[in-house]
Amino acid sequence: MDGLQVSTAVVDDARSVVSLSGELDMATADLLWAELEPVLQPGRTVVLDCARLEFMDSTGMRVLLRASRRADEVGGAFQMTAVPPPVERVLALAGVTSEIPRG
Amino acid sequence: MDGLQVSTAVVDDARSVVSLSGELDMATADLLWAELEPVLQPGRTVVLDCARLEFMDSTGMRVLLRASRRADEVGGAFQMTAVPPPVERVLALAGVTSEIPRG
Amino acid sequence: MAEPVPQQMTASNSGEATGGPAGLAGSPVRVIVPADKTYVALVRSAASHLGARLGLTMQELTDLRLAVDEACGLLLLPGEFDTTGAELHCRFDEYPDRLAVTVSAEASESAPDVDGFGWNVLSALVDELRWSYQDGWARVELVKRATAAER
Amino acid sequence: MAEPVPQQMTASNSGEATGGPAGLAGSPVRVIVPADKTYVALVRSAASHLGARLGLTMQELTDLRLAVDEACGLLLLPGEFDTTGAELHCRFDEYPDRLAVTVSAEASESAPDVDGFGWNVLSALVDELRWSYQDGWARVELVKRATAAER
Ligand SMILES: Nc1ncnc2c1ncn2[C@@H]1O[C@H](COP(=O)(O)OP(=O)(O)O)[C@@H](O)[C@H]1O
Ligand SMILES: Nc1ncnc2c1ncn2[C@@H]1O[C@H](COP(=O)(O)OP(=O)(O)O)[C@@H](O)[C@H]1O
Repeated sequence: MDGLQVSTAVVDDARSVVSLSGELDMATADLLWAELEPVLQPGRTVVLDCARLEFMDSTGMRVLLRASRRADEVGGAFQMTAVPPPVERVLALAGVTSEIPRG
Repeated sequence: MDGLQVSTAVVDDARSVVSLSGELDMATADLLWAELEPVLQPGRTVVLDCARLEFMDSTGMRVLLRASRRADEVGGAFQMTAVPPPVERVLALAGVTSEIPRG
Repeated sequence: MAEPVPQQMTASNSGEATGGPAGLAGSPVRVIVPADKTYVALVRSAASHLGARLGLTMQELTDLRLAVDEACGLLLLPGEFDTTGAELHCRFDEYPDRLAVTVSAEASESAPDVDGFGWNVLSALVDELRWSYQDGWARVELVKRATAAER
Repeated sequence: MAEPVPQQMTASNSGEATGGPAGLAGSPVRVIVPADKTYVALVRSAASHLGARLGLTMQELTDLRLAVDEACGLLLLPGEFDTTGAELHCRFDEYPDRLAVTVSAEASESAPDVDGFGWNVLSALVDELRWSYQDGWARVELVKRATAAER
């Protein structure tokens, strides 16, 4: 129950869904980046399914911002979906709610 | 999520169902006895529904044994039902599995 | 192992002093873990238990967990306090209406990044917040109040 | 606050010594709570986190939680050690293949009831178990091994 589980599904040429469950914190943020980085490609939309994400801190949030920036840079897209209230709250408290589009 | 929730339903003149959820440990055992003692009456069967009992220690178990003894003394009955494996394990380790009938 | 009383206080978003006259705490709860990010989940969990004792609402408990996590981050993450000690010391003082949490570690002279996301998120979550560095110990102190304290 | 090294050992159901040469632990995890039954849930939760780190199976984690609970009971319940101190000290030493747990408190000269359910359940759950009383401190030490240690 501790820790973060990440599973990546390639839907088609233009779309991947990365699903999280567990806790995205300072101990697991690097793991998420290691999973996201390879799929953030030109022309590809990466959707982060947060439905089962139970906890996120500012370190985890920074990975999302970095993913969003990388997607912009390479000409891809990064979106979040099914964002639970505690995760929305971190984005709001950090003032970055609008920086990551919702899919 | 900490602690024990106890709810008692009087099914009819002869039968009560006491349902547990949470943790029956040294901090919550007295609470359970306070709920069980008044319903352990002559001619009454008390069924303890353990389906949502997540933890039990030897202090909790002692309350079950006391309830069983009291029921015998007064001419009632005390039974357990839906006993989860971790709870069965405590009864087995203490060697008292057969002392409380299953309903 | 000696943790000095903090004196240098650089941030506080509430007027009332930590551990003031309003209510005596019993023995504190102390959780001491290796100064390593992978132990912060354990510290969050301890905070949840104590928040539940205080009668915090679900929202307040969620905020407390996050606040304690961010406080630990100020001692464990690059760009924050420069922790040199092998241990992270967490102290929880329970009062009838609030929980006071102190997270500390041996460190070289340094300060947290009070312009960073960590400090800013943390500030928004708690009723009092301060950091200090003294005699080789870095510390972050926060207070979380129960709006509808049951005990 | 000084916790003496235990010497009087009256029970051990395994030949190997606690904290022996097999594997070095880093800093221990310490959890210090008021000597009160309502804090044992917090201690169980800390034990679960550390058991999960060790790669214990679900069954082993369940057993560890129960073992740590029963060990606390030997210091907190009537008919067991006669604890006089206000604090319960829990120390967890992590090794690659096992977790060693010591629970202690200041106490008057006394012993746990080794014929009681608590001690007997505890004995069946752990790989090593001993109690000691020395210099005003009562303590229970146990070791839980991982059968399929992942780390
Ligand atoms: N609202 C609550 N009421 C009672 N206990 C709670 C509440 N919230 C959390 N707790 C207790 O604090 C524990 C720690 O919570 P949490 O940190 O979510 O678990 P974990 O140990 O998985 O990190 C919970 O599992 C529960 O025992
Ligand atoms: N099998 C497991 N794998 C990873 N983490 C676990 C496992 N079992 C327990 N944990 C962690 O230890 C925590 C404490 O567990 P538990 O004591 O059941 O929760 P609580 O805090 O409600 O008492 C869990 O909430 C979880 O974070």
